[in-house]
Amino acid sequence: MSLRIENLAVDLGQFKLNDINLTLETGDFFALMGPTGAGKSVLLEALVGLVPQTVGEIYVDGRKITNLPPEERGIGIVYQDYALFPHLSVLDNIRYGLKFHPQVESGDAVDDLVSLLGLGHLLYRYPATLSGGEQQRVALARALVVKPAILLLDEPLSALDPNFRQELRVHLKNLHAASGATFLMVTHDFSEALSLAQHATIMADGALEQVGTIEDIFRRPTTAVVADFVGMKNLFEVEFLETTAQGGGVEFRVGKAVQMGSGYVAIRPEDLILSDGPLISSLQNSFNGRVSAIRSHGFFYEIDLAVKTLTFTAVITNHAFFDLEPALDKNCYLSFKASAVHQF
Amino acid sequence: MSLRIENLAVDLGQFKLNDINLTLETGDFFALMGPTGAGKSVLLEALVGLVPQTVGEIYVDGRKITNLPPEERGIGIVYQDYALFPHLSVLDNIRYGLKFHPQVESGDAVDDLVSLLGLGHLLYRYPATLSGGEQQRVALARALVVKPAILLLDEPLSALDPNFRQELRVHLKNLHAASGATFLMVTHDFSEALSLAQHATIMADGALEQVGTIEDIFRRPTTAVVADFVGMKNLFEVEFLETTAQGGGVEFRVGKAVQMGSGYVAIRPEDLILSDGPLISSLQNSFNGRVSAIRSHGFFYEIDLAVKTLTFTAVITNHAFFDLEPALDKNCYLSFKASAVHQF
Amino acid sequence: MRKDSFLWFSLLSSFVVLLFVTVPLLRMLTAPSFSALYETICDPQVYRSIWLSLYTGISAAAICFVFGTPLAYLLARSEFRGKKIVEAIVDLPIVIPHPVVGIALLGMVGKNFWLGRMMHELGLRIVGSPAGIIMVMTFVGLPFYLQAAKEGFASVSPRLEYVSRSLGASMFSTVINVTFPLAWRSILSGIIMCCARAISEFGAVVIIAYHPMIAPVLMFERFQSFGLRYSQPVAVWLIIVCLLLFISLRMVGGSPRKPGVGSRV
Amino acid sequence: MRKDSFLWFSLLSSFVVLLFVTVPLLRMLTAPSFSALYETICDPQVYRSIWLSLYTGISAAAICFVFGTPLAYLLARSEFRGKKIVEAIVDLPIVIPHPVVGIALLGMVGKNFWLGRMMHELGLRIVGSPAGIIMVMTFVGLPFYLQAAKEGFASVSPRLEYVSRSLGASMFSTVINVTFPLAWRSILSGIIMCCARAISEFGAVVIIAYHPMIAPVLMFERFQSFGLRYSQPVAVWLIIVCLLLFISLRMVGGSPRKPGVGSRV
Repeated sequence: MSLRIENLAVDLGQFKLNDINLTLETGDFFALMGPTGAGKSVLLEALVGLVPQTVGEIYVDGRKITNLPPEERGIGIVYQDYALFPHLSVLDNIRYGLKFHPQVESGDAVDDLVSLLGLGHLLYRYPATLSGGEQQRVALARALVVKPAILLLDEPLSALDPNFRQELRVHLKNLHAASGATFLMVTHDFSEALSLAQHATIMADGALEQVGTIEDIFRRPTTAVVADFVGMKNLFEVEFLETTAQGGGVEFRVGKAVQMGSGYVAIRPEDLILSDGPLISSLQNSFNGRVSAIRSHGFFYEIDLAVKTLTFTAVITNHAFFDLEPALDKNCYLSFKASAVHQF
Repeated sequence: MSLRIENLAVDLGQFKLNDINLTLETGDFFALMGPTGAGKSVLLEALVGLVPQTVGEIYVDGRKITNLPPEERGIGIVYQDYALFPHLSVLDNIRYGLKFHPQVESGDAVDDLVSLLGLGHLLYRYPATLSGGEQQRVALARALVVKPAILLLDEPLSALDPNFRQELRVHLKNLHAASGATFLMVTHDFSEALSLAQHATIMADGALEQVGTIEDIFRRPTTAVVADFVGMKNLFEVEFLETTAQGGGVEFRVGKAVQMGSGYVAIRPEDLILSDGPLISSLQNSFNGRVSAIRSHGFFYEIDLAVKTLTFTAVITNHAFFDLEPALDKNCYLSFKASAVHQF
Repeated sequence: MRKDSFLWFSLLSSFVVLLFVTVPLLRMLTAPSFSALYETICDPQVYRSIWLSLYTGISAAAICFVFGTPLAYLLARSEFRGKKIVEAIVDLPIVIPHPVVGIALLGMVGKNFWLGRMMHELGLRIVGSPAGIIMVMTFVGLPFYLQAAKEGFASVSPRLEYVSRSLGASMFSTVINVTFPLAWRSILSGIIMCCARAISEFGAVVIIAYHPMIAPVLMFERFQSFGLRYSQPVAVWLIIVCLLLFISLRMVGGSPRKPGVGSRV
Repeated sequence: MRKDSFLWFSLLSSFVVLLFVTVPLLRMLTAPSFSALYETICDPQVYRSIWLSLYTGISAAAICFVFGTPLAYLLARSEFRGKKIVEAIVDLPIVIPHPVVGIALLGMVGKNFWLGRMMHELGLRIVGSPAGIIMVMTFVGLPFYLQAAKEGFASVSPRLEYVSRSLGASMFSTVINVTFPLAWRSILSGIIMCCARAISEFGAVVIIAYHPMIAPVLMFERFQSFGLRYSQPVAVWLIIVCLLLFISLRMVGGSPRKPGVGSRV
């Protein structure tokens, strides 16, 4: 079932949404990402019908639901803290919505979800006695049993122990495939989005910065905000000139400038290659720089290099680190492909 | 100033500490790490004197402080939420302790800390108007102005925006150098410990698993709990036999077994080298395996490989990922040095 | 641990406060002999007054429950301009001197106010009637019910209500199926507090209705006519009956639906 | 938004509740003419009674503050066996019928109890004296002070106290320098509530001391002797004076130390 949001605006004083336009196709798994305070939760609440919009329309399968109360929208929600009814058993939690959906053939739906999510042994327990992962599965079953057109997931994995996240990602993926519902997931964890979603959008300051496939958002950000958010740390203001871009005294080879005049270039930290001497290679950009900071992150190191007035950040593995033995103020060469330079 | 803890035990019902023995030399920067619920905070509270110990003694510079009230121990604390006095200005917060320490020559100490931590422009503001990083600096100044022998830091960076952590690490490092105090920092973030501390210990279930230099803990874990905690994901039960170790149908070359009989080996995920074909090299361990899982983590990928009955986890950069193009069920070669195999 | 003078001072003054509250009550409860207690309860005037106190007090609590619950819910859930004023208004009955409460209510139902005239024409007698007593008790008990019910509702996460509505339940169904069962313990506490406060009222009731006599009025009369020794047994009986009432309310209403409710409290 | 019958029902019944509280009070405040008010306040019996009410009420609140603060602090900070029982005990004065309070306190200070005999020998008169009135008022006002002060202390993070002690302050210095300034607003609210509740008491005071007459007793007497119209102006004056007292207390005590306190409330 599809979801269409047209020109939606919400004004809650502290939080505002401006001119949100978004279309989710039937069966999509869509990730809504963005920094804290961007308005992601406000958008979810506007979709559920808990926050009044100022202007704009929301359609589910072409049916306008803008002014319907929450109970008539056919949009389910799974909260970060799961919000299970503490006074009801697991089975009563799952069955709760069926009372209000007489048209759903209840028996099978409950049984299918219970077995799909492995909840059979928990049916007569109460939520307070369940682990986080179990609670989450109950919340998913409860939301899906009434066959919502759209299911909203508010940071579904963030409250879980990291060791269980992988397992629950698999559950989520299976559920999405089995239910055929359209999933809209809020997350601030890029790897979650990468492993689950097909499409995504980045929200900042109450507006959508970019909408597209996961691949597009991660590999081809169209705005500086998105580039910064998805971890393109090396973001520089430049002047484009045919096949080069100049900024901060550094000349980048960019293949072919997609625009003229001023703009931005960005290079992923892991696309930078460090070496002791200049590399004789097909890499078109190569600069000499000075190490200005070294940060260990367990599995990898982040190295800052000063090249003229710019500071580049490179990511290297511990292995490469011990081979290269970078030290503060040591000179180092920095190379990257022209095709690794993203232009905005 | 040194801190010595002897046979300390605490019983709070839910949380217990057993037989804690720890010595911190004067001027040390010591990291206390461990999973949630290990009892790290309980140990801090026992040191400050807020939790009664059942047995054991605590000495600061040889002076027994076990039964002294908190105000006479000379141990300062900086909490995770900073716990600034909301009704006092920044300056009054910093000066608070001086009222009770008439022997400290006050003027200089305050001025030095204020300039060292860059708080000059904030002195007449109230805590509610400060950012997280500013609050943390005020909390550090407040704790250090009375020249405590030992300063306890309870996850000092965890409540900060990741973008500011780097900056505050530098502040912490400078402060430690300037104050000459002994720092004991609780953290669950290994990169924080790596970049700041000289010595560390891992706590689990209320007991200390290993005490040593940061390098020792990270590179040479002595127990399986520590190995697991510091990210040695490839931990296997084996039988040692001279220069090899056997487990799960796989024979590891270990250089020289440090013990005979059953034990564990562990290999860091980033020490594993993946390749399409067998590598002709000096690497003594090389196995053929099948890719069983791929997880993206933004900057790097985790690849699970099934070799006989064991599952190895390797970490590779996005670059290596696109070169290797691993796919589920694809065959892959896995190599690592004998010296990368840790034995317990 | 060494001696802490601050702790000792705190404990000592806490002990004094507790003694100040308990000693007079214990002394009073133990003062009357068993025979005096037996004689007292055989007196029809005594048991009629205790029965009247119970019945008017329970009625007042029931009225507070019916009319106060929606207001308590609104105060717990919504933010609006003037909320502080509304909260101050509903707390007024606590701080208004008790005879003033009686005088104010009497002024409202008197014949020179339209409400009083209307009631008179309908044949509804307030002055000197159980209806008047219930009115006074409702007035003084209301803030105690509202406070407890408000806290009960506030302790139920609004997310549970949102989820219920997203599952197809209307606002009304949601309150009945989710909010109410979860807030029930607080609501019951509020009902008990309200009922207790209603039964304890004397100054306001005595203005509206000296007769029929509720138990506190009877005690006052006996005290004035016969002295302390004759008022004590009535007090003991009233307290015993109220305790029994509240304990049984707690036991019957403690867990309205499922045993699971208890586990979250 | 479409009409929500549930919301309308809630608003309607909330409105009824608010009217029920405000109408009688407004009606009473506006009933007396200005000349009646002027005459009343010129009556020495009236202003003496109001003054006595204020002075005994403030004394009771002060006693609650001095003796109740340590208990409130202990209840906010420590967990101990029997805490629920202590909390129930300090709430008792709310639910004990008011004449019973008077009777119980009278029993304690009477001559057939050692405490009463001791006081008598010391020449301390309780019955029919301001001291007795203050004792009764302290008893009924105590739970209101304790409740507010407890909440105030509980809202101050124990970590602030730990930090203060790690900086060298003793427990006592910590309470004075950190806990008290931060809990001050709640404590002040508690003092005001306690004082208001003390001044409102009638049923218990009238047992211990009909004379000297506090304002509620005077109102009751005027009501019984002369009727409604003669008791209303006294009520209006008492309410006006109490309002002025509480507003000025708030203004004077609102921020005890530094402007910063306000910003966290």
